Amino acid sequence: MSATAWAWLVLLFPLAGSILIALGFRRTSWRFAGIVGTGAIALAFLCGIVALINLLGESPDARHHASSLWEYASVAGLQIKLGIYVDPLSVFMVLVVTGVSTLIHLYSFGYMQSDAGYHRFFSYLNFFVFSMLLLVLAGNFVLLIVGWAFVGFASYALISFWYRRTTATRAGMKAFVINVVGDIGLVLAAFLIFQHLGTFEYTEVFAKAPHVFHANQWSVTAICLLLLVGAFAKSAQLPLHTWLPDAMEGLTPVSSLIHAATMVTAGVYLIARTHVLFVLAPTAADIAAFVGLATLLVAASIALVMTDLKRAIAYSTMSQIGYMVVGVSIGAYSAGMFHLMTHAFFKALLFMAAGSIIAAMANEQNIDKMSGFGKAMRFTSVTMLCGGLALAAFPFTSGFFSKDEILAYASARGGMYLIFTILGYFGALLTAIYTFRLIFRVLRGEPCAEAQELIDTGHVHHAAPFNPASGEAEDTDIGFPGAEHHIAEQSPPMKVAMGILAFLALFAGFIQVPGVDKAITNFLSPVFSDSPLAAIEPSTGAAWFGLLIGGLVSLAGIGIAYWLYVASPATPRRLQERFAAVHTFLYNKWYFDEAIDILVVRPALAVGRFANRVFERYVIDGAITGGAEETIGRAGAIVRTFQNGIVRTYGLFLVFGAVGLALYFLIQQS
Amino acid sequence: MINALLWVPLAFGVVGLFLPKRAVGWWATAGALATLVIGVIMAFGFDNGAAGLQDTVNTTWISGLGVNYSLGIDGLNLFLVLLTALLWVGGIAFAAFREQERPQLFFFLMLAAETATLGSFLSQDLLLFVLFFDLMLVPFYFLFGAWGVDRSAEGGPTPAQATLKMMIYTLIGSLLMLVGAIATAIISAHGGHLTFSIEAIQHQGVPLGSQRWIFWFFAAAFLVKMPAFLVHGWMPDAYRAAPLPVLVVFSGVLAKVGAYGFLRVVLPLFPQATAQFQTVILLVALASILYGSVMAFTQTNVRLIAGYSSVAQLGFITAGIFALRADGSDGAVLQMVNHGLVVAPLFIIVAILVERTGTEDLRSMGGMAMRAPVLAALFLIVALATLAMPGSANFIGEFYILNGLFQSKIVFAFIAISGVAMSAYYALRLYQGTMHNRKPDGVASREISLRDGIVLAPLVLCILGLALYPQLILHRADPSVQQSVSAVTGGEQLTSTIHQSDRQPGEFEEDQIQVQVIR
Amino acid sequence: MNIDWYIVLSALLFTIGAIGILVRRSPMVILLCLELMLNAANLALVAFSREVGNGQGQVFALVVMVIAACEVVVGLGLIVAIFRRKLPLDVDDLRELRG
Amino acid sequence: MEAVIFFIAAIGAVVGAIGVVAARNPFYSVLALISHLFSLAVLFLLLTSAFVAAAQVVVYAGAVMVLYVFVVAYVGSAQEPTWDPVPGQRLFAGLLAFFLFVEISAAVLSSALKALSTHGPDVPAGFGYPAAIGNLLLEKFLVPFEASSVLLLIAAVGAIVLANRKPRSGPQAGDGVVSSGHSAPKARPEGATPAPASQSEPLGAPK
Amino acid sequence: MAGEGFVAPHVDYAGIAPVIALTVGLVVILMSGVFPTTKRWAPGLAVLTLGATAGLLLWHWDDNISLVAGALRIDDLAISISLIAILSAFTTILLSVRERAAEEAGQGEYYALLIGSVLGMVLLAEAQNLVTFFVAIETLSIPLYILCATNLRREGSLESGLKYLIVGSLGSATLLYGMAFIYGGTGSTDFAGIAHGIEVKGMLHDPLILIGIALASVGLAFKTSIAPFHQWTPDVYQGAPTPITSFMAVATKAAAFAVFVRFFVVALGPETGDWQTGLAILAAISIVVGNVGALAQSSLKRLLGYSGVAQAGYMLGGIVVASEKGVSSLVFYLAAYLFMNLAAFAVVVARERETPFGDDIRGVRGLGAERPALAWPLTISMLALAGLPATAGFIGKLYLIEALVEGSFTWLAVFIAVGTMISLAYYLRVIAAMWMSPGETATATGAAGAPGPAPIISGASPEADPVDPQAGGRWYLVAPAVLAAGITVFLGVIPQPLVDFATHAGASLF
Repeated sequence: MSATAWAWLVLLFPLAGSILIALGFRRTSWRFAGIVGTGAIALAFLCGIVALINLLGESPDARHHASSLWEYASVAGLQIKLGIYVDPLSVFMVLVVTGVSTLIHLYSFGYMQSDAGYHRFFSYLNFFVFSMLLLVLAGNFVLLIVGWAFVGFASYALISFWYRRTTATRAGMKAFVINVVGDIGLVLAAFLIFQHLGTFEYTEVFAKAPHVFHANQWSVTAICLLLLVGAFAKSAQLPLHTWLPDAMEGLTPVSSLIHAATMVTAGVYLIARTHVLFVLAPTAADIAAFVGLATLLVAASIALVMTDLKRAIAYSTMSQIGYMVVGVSIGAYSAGMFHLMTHAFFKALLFMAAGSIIAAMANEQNIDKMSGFGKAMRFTSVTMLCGGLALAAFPFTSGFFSKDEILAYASARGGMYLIFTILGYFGALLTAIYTFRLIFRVLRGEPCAEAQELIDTGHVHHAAPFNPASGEAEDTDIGFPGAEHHIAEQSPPMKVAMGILAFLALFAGFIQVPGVDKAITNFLSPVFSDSPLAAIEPSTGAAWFGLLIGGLVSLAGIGIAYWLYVASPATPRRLQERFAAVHTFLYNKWYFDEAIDILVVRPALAVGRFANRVFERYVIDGAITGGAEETIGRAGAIVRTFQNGIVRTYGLFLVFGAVGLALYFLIQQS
Repeated sequence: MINALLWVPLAFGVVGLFLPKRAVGWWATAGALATLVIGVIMAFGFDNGAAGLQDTVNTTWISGLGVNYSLGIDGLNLFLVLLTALLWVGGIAFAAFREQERPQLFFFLMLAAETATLGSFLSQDLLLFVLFFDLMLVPFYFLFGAWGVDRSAEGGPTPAQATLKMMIYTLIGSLLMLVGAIATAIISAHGGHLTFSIEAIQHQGVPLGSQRWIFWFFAAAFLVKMPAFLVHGWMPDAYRAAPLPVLVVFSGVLAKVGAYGFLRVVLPLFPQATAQFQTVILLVALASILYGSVMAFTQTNVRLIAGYSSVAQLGFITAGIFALRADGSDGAVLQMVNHGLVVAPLFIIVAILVERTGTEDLRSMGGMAMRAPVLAALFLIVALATLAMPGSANFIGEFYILNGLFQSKIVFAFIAISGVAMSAYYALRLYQGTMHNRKPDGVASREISLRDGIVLAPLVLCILGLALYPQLILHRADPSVQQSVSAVTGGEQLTSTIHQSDRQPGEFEEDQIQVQVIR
Repeated sequence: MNIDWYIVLSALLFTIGAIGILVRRSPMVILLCLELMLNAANLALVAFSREVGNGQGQVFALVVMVIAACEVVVGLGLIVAIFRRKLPLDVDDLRELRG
Repeated sequence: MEAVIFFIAAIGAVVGAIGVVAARNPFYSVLALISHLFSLAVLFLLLTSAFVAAAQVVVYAGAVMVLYVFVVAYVGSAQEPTWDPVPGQRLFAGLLAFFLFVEISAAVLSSALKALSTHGPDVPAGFGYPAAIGNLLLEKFLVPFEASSVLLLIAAVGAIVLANRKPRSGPQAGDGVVSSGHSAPKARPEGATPAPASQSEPLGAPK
Repeated sequence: MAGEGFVAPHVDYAGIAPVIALTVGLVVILMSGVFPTTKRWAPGLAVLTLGATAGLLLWHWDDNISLVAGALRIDDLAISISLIAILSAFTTILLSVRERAAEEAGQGEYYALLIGSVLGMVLLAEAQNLVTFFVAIETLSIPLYILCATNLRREGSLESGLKYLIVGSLGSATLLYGMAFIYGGTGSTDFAGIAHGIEVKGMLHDPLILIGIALASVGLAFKTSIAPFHQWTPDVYQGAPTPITSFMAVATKAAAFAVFVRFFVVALGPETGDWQTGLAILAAISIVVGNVGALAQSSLKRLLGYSGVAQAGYMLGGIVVASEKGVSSLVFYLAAYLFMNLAAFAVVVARERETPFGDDIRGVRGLGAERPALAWPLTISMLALAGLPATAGFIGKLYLIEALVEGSFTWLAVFIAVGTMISLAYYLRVIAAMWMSPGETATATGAAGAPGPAPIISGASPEADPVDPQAGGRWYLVAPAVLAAGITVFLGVIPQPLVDFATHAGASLF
């Protein structure tokens, strides 16, 4: 069987799983759902491996195959096939996605046990994986858009999974609408591509583009910018990022899978996938890079002050994606993908740990209320530490290698791109600080009540279920947050998943060490070989120098964090009071939500209200309909007044008519 | 065959008048089913590649006036006919499951309406078309008026008032269209033999001067029917008055007749005028899209949300047709079917919701997904299709429409596509507002009954099926669409044309060199 | 005497008759005014028949006389009926039907 | 000579006409009409249509007018008030009539027809004499002639239908009161009691 | 010409047989009225007469001959119009069964007058010269003046009679005066002679003729109730006994239009260019006036009166274009109009007799549930009058509009369209009353006054109190209604026969 066949199977299993679980939700037990769900993804992962092996069996430049099932919609000169495109990049993504998903499914298997919506959850989750795979395997832009929208929908469905939480549904709506904006960007890009290249197929587009466009021609720039709209919306880059923090309303496994590991990195994949166009449109590429950089810093700065555990991690996700975007935009493709992978590992892990802790806190997410879990939950805290180290790019963890490779590339490209290196390191510093801020505040110190309860009784704390975002009491009909919560310590599946990920977070970096080996770069090189930028490569020395700086920065950051949150815990408060303005500014997330609310939402609603209350009533009903009625009615009244019942009046009109008619006849001739 | 398709419903309806109350519903359903079966059989017999009319009927009806009874099927109307047959089955079955007063009359009118609608889709004689176009309205007038909902309590109109408004509004257009049609025939005859056959008239051609005004007479009829912005005044009242089972077919099919009319009549017969007024109509379409969407997400009455969303959708369809490109019109045809397929279930669901909540106010609904997961799932699918979720056939429809618009009038495309974002908002708002959030007291959250499931499921299956293979429609519609459109564009091949400014990088460098030399 | 004199005269009489119908309210007088108008027409007919020199006009005039008589008879009959019915003999007061 | 007679007759006719319109009392109007008819007869003679003239005198001034006189005598000749309740009625009547007159005369005078400004062609002796008219009536105009006889019959029947009321419908005069409950107030001599007869009487049954 | 011995004209008795039949019938019915025993035969005799006449007319179908020294001409136009009149008269007889008016007038007289009017119509349809024309039109009108007044108990009836008489005579005087001028201008009273005279005497566009045309058209417009000469119509329609109203609504209009066509197209053919636009304007005016006038009416008869004005406006279009198609369309429309109206009036009569509301629209509230056999005919007739498809009304409008557009009077066609649109507002109101509102018979069994006093314009005066609570079920009321409605629909679906009929009629003029 060829690689494409396996790829089709990769697509098939999750879809089948999703449908199977959905249809069987009445008759089957939660265990069935969990097993089928996890199994399906695992199978998909295996198929991915096989596809990889198949691919590796071929010569590097022959490692791309397109395959299509049937003509999806092809008339009038458009041709849209239901086709996939298999090459190292897509296989790489497939492996990352399926791999991480498998583990997260495993985690959920334990974590979600007591949720009434168990079937629904796994069905959605499998559907998400399917969509994500569709996205990465799509062979043309239309199918890409389909996958793009599907993951959007899946994320919506899972964000508002507890659909009686008004906050959750609102967040879901927000995520969906912003993602649709992204889709629109892609659609327009597709139109523009079609206008110039007459096709939607990747292969043809990338083959033709260099011959059709010349560098920085407006059209190709426009295409890239429109693509970026899609990418930013999906990857929560400024200014379309506001949905991601709210998305933390969703369940923790979802946050870790969709909003950390996989979906949000789709933008990065898109840029990498269409790098041919971006090479033709350097301006667009630079814009992308700078946006990435901005996001990186802004998000990091916000993460410094977030008190909500999940939201803090979410902002760190944004910031990390910023790194990837920078990477793929400036040409460090493989580095970007590398970081994508490692980030998937450690960020998923962090969320899992957070989920475990939140469960222990009976659904409380405010870190101010947490402390001392180091003692209470050994396993969780260890894994969380691993994740934290990787995120903070502690030397020789996975994050350490991947992040610094991007920055090294930037410096190697030189010129303007040095900015990225410098600010990148600054971002790294912030990253280290906020990461360990979380770790110190949650794990160290005197155990809080919940932690204590856990230590003493070994039972997870229980509380009347309430919505952490709004504080309102929960509607328990839909189960979770329901009777019992599940923490890693007490749930083998969770443990396994987190363990594996912790290992990966620590050591996955070693597959790509400067001067030693560069598995990923080699594997992906056939994809990016056509890009002149791919040739640039920092010298091993430079790379190690970068790594050195990176290591120091990270250590410094951890040190600062230690000083702030362990050595002299009073300092942060003082700083807050000192820079109150800055703090509030950061605490309100740079007022992005408010800005969008004022600029977009309110105007739209105002227009709607105007149309509804004024236009419809006074113009449509009043002027048009009413006006006509009025006129005709008046005319009728006039006619009836002359119909006054007095016969002589009738005579008068008759004579009048006669006179008029005679006059007409006489004058029409003369 | 085609005659059977057209007259079977009416025949069943007439017989139904004399059946006992309890039986008539099933009898009517059987009639609709029979029609559907005939339609499907014809669809199988349909020759896909061909552009021309198939299994036509053509006999003189009124010799003195040159009116012929001529029917025919081609890519334009094949699927609209099927849609009609299908939705009527749905609507009638849905009604048959419920208690209707004076059922004999009710179902007779329903089936009569089906015949009229099918007639307007099938007729290939301009006058026959106008006739059926007007006739469609009559049964609905009675259905809305006599079985409708009285809104006078909430300060709204009584059914009689609402329907009167609807009739007058829609007949303004169609009466002018009658004049227009006759004028078309007479002018095109050039004093020769008078005929209303659309093909013949197209062949004879109409001078531009006459095209200009006749175009507007027809446009008036079609735009009101859709309804388009500024002439949609009848829609809110009518939709609120209408009994829901009837609204299922009404909103599902009737609006399409307008759009279909543009493709069938206006483009072929008045090509120059069409080209001339393209921008104006596009502006109207655009206004409909934006206005409809905006209204849809401020309404709180669930019927009106659906109603205004159709205004927006029809705006898209019109825009697609008046992109005057094959792809735009292909998309329009596809989208007509899609929209019918989503809006009909939408109204069935609305009906079910209203039964459970006893209100039509979105604000006092919610939280029903809990006890009614199946209903929620079906609704979710429908809602996603409504907002043209990529992967649904609606997406392909809008994709083609917008692509056509994009290639011909890029600015309009950019504005129009904003409607997509809004549709996402109002569709989800409708879904969440009913299925999600807290459940207010007094809302009976019951699972969909098996009977309603039987009605609803097939429609949803059709949506899914089309989502997997929209080519089914596009492929068959395309030849006929090409024909209609090429009448306007003068038959130039409508595949994509590479932008002029594109050129080989090589040339580009040469240019630069020359530039330098000049410097 | 030239024919047109007669015609103009008849026109004058015709219009006087018309005025009568429009300003009088007693049905009887209105009937009389109708007679005036018909006679004016007769005068015109006879004059024209003199002008064209064939008798048709005169015959017409005779027929008109008969018809005038009929109208009078019916009219008077109505008047009597109304009178019998104790309704006022004033056309302005007969205005139950209007609007 | 002819002119003189014409003018005298014309003036007589006009005066008579005005008399008809102007007289307050129907009785005088009738008299005025009679004089008017006579002067018309004279004019007819001038136009060499003896038979018409004769008929005019006999039928009209004779029979018809007598009928009038009877009716006027029967219903009594009430004085009509001088003011007109309908605003502007007289003004418009006058204006319109004037315009009509102007238009007609203008038409006549501006007509291209030569013969109008002549005495008309020379006509054979006996033109307009009974013989000629008779021939026309029985040849060319046979149908109108017969038809008008039928018409006379119809008129007679009509007069009977309207004027002669069977005694039984006497009390029903009362209905008028009920009927005009919503019409202009009128002089109603006999009382406002609706006749029960009118409700209960079975119709179509032979009386 | 004069003086020589009298030469009796050749009289083609076969040709004038219909006229003779009517005359004889008239006399016989009159006689029958004299004796109490024979009295109740009168309706039967009348039906007999009409039947015979119809038969004789049909016998002459397709032979166009002029009779009695060119005074008459029996051709398909005449025959078709006469048949319409006769059918209408026939229905009127059915509707008059148990009609109080007939009792008041005395059976014999009542039906004799009816037949007399029909006689006038037949003559009018066949008239070939001005004299016949005038006599015929009076023979038509005078009986109607009387018949309107025959319900002597109803003040409204007398009033309508007097009004009709006064305005009618004014109209015919004007008509006569116009004829005088036309005769003066052309020197002939024959239609053919007139046309000839206009050409040879070079009277084309001559003021004399034009003033004649103007005045004559006033008279004709009056009879066909074209605005602004329509004002008698609503009052008389409402005041007259309903069967008579139905007769006037259809037959009078038909006959008047017949002579209208003949006179203008044949006699004034040469002047076509002069009068076309003038008449078109009149048509437009009456379309507007009639339709807006009908809007706020609550008396059905009055409503139908106004709608009649509007419809007359539509039909005038057929004359305006002065083409064969125009005439055919006119005849078609008249025929269709016959059936639409008969259905409506039959129902009105029925309700008038069984409810206390007279012809007020409240009388048909909830009819759909109460008496479907009446509701359907009225519904169909309203839809047909509104020109909705699958009824003869639609085909009729189609026919007219086609004629108009061909005659390049498209603007008038547009007027018709707009007028029809307005007309929906009142036609559908009636339908809505029947199907979409609860019956009021229950609430108002007491008297008309029960739910507030009846509006003045409604004909609901207590004389119209229910004379026959079972009227809604009487065959002689239901049958005509159902039949007429059925035919209306039939002709809407299979109009071909009537189209052929009309084309013949049209062809006979050209």
